[in-house]
Amino acid sequence: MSLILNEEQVQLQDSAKAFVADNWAVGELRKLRKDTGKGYPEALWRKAAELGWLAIPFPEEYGGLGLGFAELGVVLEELGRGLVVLPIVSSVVLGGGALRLGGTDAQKQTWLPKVCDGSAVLTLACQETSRHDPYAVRSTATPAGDGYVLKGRKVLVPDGHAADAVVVVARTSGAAGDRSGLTLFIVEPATPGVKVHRNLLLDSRVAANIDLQDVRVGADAVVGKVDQGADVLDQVLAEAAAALSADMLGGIQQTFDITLEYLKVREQFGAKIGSFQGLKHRAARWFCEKELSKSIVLQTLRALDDKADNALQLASVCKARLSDTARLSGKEGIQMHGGIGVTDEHDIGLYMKRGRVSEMLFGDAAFHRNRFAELRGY
Amino acid sequence: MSLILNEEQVQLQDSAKAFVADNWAVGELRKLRKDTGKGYPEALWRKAAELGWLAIPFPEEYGGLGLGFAELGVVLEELGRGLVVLPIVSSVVLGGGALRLGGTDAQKQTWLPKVCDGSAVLTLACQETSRHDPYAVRSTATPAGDGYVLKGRKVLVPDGHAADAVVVVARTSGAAGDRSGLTLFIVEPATPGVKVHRNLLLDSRVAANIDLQDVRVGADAVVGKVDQGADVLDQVLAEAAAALSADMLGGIQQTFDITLEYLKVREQFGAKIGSFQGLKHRAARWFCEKELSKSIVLQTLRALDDKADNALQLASVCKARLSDTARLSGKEGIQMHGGIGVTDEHDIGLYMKRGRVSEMLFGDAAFHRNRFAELRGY
Amino acid sequence: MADLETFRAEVRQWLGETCPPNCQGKGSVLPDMVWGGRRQTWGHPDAKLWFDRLVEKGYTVPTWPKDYGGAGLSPAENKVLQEEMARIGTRSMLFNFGIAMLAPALMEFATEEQKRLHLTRIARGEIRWCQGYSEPGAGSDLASLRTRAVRDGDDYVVNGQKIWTSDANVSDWIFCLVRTDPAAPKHLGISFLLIDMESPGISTSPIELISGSSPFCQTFFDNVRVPVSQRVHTENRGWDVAKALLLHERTMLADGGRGSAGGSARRSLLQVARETMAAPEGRLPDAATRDELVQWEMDRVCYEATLKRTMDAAKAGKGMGPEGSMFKLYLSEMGQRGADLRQRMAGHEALVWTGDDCPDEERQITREWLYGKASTILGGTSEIQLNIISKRVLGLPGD
Amino acid sequence: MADLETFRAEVRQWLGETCPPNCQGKGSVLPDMVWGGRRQTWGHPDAKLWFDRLVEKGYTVPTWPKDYGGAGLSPAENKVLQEEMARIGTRSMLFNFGIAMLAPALMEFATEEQKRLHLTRIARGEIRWCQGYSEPGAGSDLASLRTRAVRDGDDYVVNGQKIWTSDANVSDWIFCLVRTDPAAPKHLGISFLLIDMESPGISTSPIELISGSSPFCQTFFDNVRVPVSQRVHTENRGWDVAKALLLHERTMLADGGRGSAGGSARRSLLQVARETMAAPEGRLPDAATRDELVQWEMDRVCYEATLKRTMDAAKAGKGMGPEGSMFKLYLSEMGQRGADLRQRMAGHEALVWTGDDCPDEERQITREWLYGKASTILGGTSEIQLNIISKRVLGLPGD
Repeated sequence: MSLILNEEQVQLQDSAKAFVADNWAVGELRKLRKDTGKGYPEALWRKAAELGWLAIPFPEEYGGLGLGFAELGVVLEELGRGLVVLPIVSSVVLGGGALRLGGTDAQKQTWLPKVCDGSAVLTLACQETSRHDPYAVRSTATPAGDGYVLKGRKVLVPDGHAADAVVVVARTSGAAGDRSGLTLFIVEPATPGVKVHRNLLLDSRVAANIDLQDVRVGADAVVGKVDQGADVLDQVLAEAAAALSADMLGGIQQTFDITLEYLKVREQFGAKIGSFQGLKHRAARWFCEKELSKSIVLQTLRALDDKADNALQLASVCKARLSDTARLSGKEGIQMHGGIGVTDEHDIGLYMKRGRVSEMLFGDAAFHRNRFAELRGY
Repeated sequence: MSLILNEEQVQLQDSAKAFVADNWAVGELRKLRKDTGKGYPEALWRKAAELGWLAIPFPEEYGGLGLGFAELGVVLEELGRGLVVLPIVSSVVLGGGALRLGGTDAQKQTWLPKVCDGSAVLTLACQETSRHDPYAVRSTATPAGDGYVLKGRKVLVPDGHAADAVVVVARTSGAAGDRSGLTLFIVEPATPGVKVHRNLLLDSRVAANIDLQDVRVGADAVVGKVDQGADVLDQVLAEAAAALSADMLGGIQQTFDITLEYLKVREQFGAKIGSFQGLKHRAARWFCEKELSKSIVLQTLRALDDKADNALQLASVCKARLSDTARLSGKEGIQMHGGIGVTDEHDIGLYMKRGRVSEMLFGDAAFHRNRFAELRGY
Repeated sequence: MADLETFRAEVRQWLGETCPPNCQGKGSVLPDMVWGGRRQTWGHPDAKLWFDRLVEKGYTVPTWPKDYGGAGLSPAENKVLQEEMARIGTRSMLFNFGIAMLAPALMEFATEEQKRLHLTRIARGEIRWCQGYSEPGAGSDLASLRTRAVRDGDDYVVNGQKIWTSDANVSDWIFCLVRTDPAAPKHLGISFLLIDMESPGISTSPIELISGSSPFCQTFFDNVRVPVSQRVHTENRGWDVAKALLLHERTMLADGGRGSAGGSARRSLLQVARETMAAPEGRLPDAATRDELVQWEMDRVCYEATLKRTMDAAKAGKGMGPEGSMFKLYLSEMGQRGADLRQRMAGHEALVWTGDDCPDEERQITREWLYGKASTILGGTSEIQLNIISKRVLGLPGD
Repeated sequence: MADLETFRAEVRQWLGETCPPNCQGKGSVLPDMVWGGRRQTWGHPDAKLWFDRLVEKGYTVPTWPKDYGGAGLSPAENKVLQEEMARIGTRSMLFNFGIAMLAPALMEFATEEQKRLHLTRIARGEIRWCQGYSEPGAGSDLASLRTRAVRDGDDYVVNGQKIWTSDANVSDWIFCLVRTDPAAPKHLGISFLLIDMESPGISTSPIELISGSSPFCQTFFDNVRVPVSQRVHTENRGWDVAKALLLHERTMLADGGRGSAGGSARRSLLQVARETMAAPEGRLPDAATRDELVQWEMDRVCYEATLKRTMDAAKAGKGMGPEGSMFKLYLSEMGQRGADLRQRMAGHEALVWTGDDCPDEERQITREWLYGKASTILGGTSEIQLNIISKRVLGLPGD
């Protein structure tokens, strides 16, 4: 595999850049704070669907384009660079990904064409603990009649308030922390007993907490194998970590570019502040981290596409690195801007906030360092 | 307690500074590499004894001065600043300390006056694992007749080759890793079955590995209580960590001073290199770390003297901080010197080497961070 | 000593006679702090009554001279006063920028007439002051400020804009650096003015931060007339006053910083860790976070030891000079790291900005984390502190 | 393509006919590397025989023109040659400073006569070159060098001192930067000379490092006469040559660095961790060290991905420019961190310098850790790399 973009990918990148330039300004984000609906611009969602982006990683038989994460990453990077808010990771990677990997043909037929054309939004409800810990599931699914009864509480479900269906991780056996005993169910929010709490996150994206109070689902709601949901879950979360990393990479690059420009124009003490060696050396180190981040995103996306043996390891390296670099970028971006950087008026703070939320989603650096060591057997 | 030196301590500091200036040059260290004897300058040892330094922390009834670690620290800091090699920590703090804290009156009468006047050198043999881990003791002491038989292997015993007696930690019950079940014994190297291997360390201090092959000792060799040796051991190791930290502080300060001077005289690109902001900012941050290190050494030494409740916690904070700062100092000292810094001809490398050995002795930063959390109950 | 004991008896008697019982002990009606000024309000009339009695005795600023509204106490007497007030659980609540920063500068640089007027009004809590230093184009390089003051008869006419003026919208007066000689080298054309915020032509506008609304304002000057008698120190030598003031600011930030380093937060970092890791006792299960917590706690121990050492040295007669920069630098960065760790540990709840399902405390954690981003920038950036340390403490040559 | 297959057949035939069987496959008699030069020795006469045959065909430097001792192969042909040699497990062993650094500079700057002479001798392994750049007073600021070359008839007379000349004591010739015009601005008074180390007046002295003896030397010039014909490029324009050469050096360091990043050490960091923690399997018990190991392994994955990305970009026609500095910077620092972690993990045995009770491998770990301290200094300090990145890659203004 090659770690540079091929011709088709460069075209896709150009098209994504144009999409952002023509349809969005970072300032739109401030308006979303007052939105009480879906929390993303629905007109843009339709345009993204028209461009085929939501169909990228799905097989053609379900309305997909049969492309891969390398391509999806190109799009997500540009959207992240512009801080565009769209539920692509939620619907295409999390919910849609779980069905693609584990769904029955009927489930796929029902949902994937709608995911691909944007007429439905899916997502995944996994987290229950304070921080991401995918096997720490206490929500239960108890057999009842020819189906199951779900009970429990899910938190930080990305775009959970806007989803037409949610893939829920519940425990059919074992105890919290066990990898085995997990089962995935696809649940529509209209099902009696499902209660969705909408929360605006600090970066103006939206997530939901979801209460499951004796929610009855049929046996046909099971996605993948009973008790072995972790097989699908591990893969979906690795794909989500890599996809989100592409979004983070865009944000990091834009933060760097904005700041570098500021260093070249802002004057203090009669000189451009970018001429002070203290800031210069920090900018150079930040540049190196950004370049390393870019490389690992490109490599991980391609390893997932190639189904490489070490893809899960790479996904952890990738998310850990991007989380660290996002934190560094948020910190340096604001610090190098000085006072203006901490005002709401300036965009740099918006980038830091998006980076922060992404840092915590699907496992922060500490989580992925530990997971990497476990995957490596130490 | 006050964290500045009182009048007597200032006098002691002056006298220690004069001692180093009159009797020692850093270059002497290079000669010690070829020494095959005690590994330290015996004439200096006698002078240190004459000045009363070896008697500082012992009660007057055993020939001591009845002073504390605050005073001993003043001396050790100056010796560390000059890279003087003398077995003060080994004899006064480790071996002598174990007897002071846990010895019978007979043991104290036998050894402490000799420790105080320098006619005997003691030490402590604790470590068995690759890195410091004081409860990980597998060496055994088995009751036999009215005494014990010792079996095992001790490593990195400071000045173990020059010691007249060694306080040995052995296991009388429990398993490696247990805090209980440890017992301390005082053993003379001439005892049959004791085999001492002399190792020159990378900083030209000397430590020994000691094999104990069925070494028979009497019941009167027990120091402190059987099975409860950890009570004495914890305290001795905390005192040793703090005392060594004082030595490290001296080395850190001298490394900083030498480097600061170099920044002020070395020219490159037509300017003093100390005028480059990249180096300036690093020097300023290093200065802060040095100041914090100094404060925690002063506080810890006084907390030990005051028998403060949190003295063991502070000792861990102290050794962790000094280990980190020593590493930083070694790194920045050499890097800021450039090429000359990596030559054996320049003293800066000798400081880095001493700092490195001290970093690893009695627990490195990682060890003490973990220990601090354990002492704090988390 | 006998004198002190007499003084103690007097104080005790006075307190017994004048301090209302509901201004003593737990559950007293006293506010935490009195900022003073025309807008001061009182939760309970007895609090005001007690404050007025303190003012009358000069006990809001006990060590200031009587001529300037103080009580002229020696440090030893003041210690007795504080002990006696503490004994019955009462206090002299006044605290503001006027006392902490402007007053020391006035003591050093103002005319006798200015001192009598302004120090007395500060002591009596009549005036709340704010500080007009930074400008949009003059942040770290404060001396490049461009707010102009042009002499016109007995007045200066001031035009320009200040930024980061804390509480400008609720303050009565502002102390300001203005440029009086644009032709001089930048440090030598600045004057220090005291300006009534009710002067025609002044307006303020609050600044919205990344953490939400804030005490900071922009302050605009549009042909504001300021009598020359309100200039402190020589014309064009205002930078001398500014330097003294900045030193007080850093000392104050270093001194009072325990709060921002996380100490005053409702739950300690360890408590947050225990709750969010669902580990009420024993070893914390997340090893990396545990290690980070240890490092933070250790840093704080070392920082506080350094603060104590400096205070001990000060007691022994060595004042704090440019090392103040070290405290400002270290404290603000440690505070940021603590806030960052806290917010990360708090997890999903601390990612929520608004929502029906989010505890207030977690939202507070996030706002503190964001607000803390300003701590390494305002009051002199970390880079400026590093410059000061390397130049003034280490004696390294200029660029 | 047909041509290439013809060429492959020829090569295969030639190898079959000329390469001694004991110079093929595992356990061959070939040395790892041939540095060349007058002092070259051969473990086995067949190795020398095979080397001579390679030289004869120009296969020590296959892509160089035939006129300069190469075989004039295209890159595609060279790939075939390398594949065919790899197939039978043999190689063209020559590697040295002459090939890697001097030759590209000669190709660009030397006269035809100089190229024919010196490139051919490099290609034939007859001359081992060392590099005379740094001086005690000219490290990072290389252009401030003071070694003087004064014109005297057809010679220069050279006086001065070079430092960090690797292997000067075993090399045949040295390429040197010398000052020919002390009055000119510092970059414009330097010339580039080729000097025979056997010239009267040259002496060398090895440098002892903190890690012990080293390949580095000081080299002294005492009235050394160098014919003007041995100057490369215009007088006083030697800095052009030096710049080109430094770029090659950084590229080479970035390229070949896997070793110093810890990859070539006998045991991986994980193996050292397992052994020293007595944890042959399962989770490593020391959480902090485990976390440090993870971070190092992750950094290395990211570094290698970046190297691969750059190589992929180069293949697509984008050469490596000043980003080479990023690789030098990152690799040297990562190598140091790895060596530091390794030495700490190795524990007490790695603290021993000499003793009857200390395994060789641990002593090696310590020496590598110490030697690694030079990696962020020699070949351009990390600070210089940061300057280059900020200036040439980021376009930030000069000081």
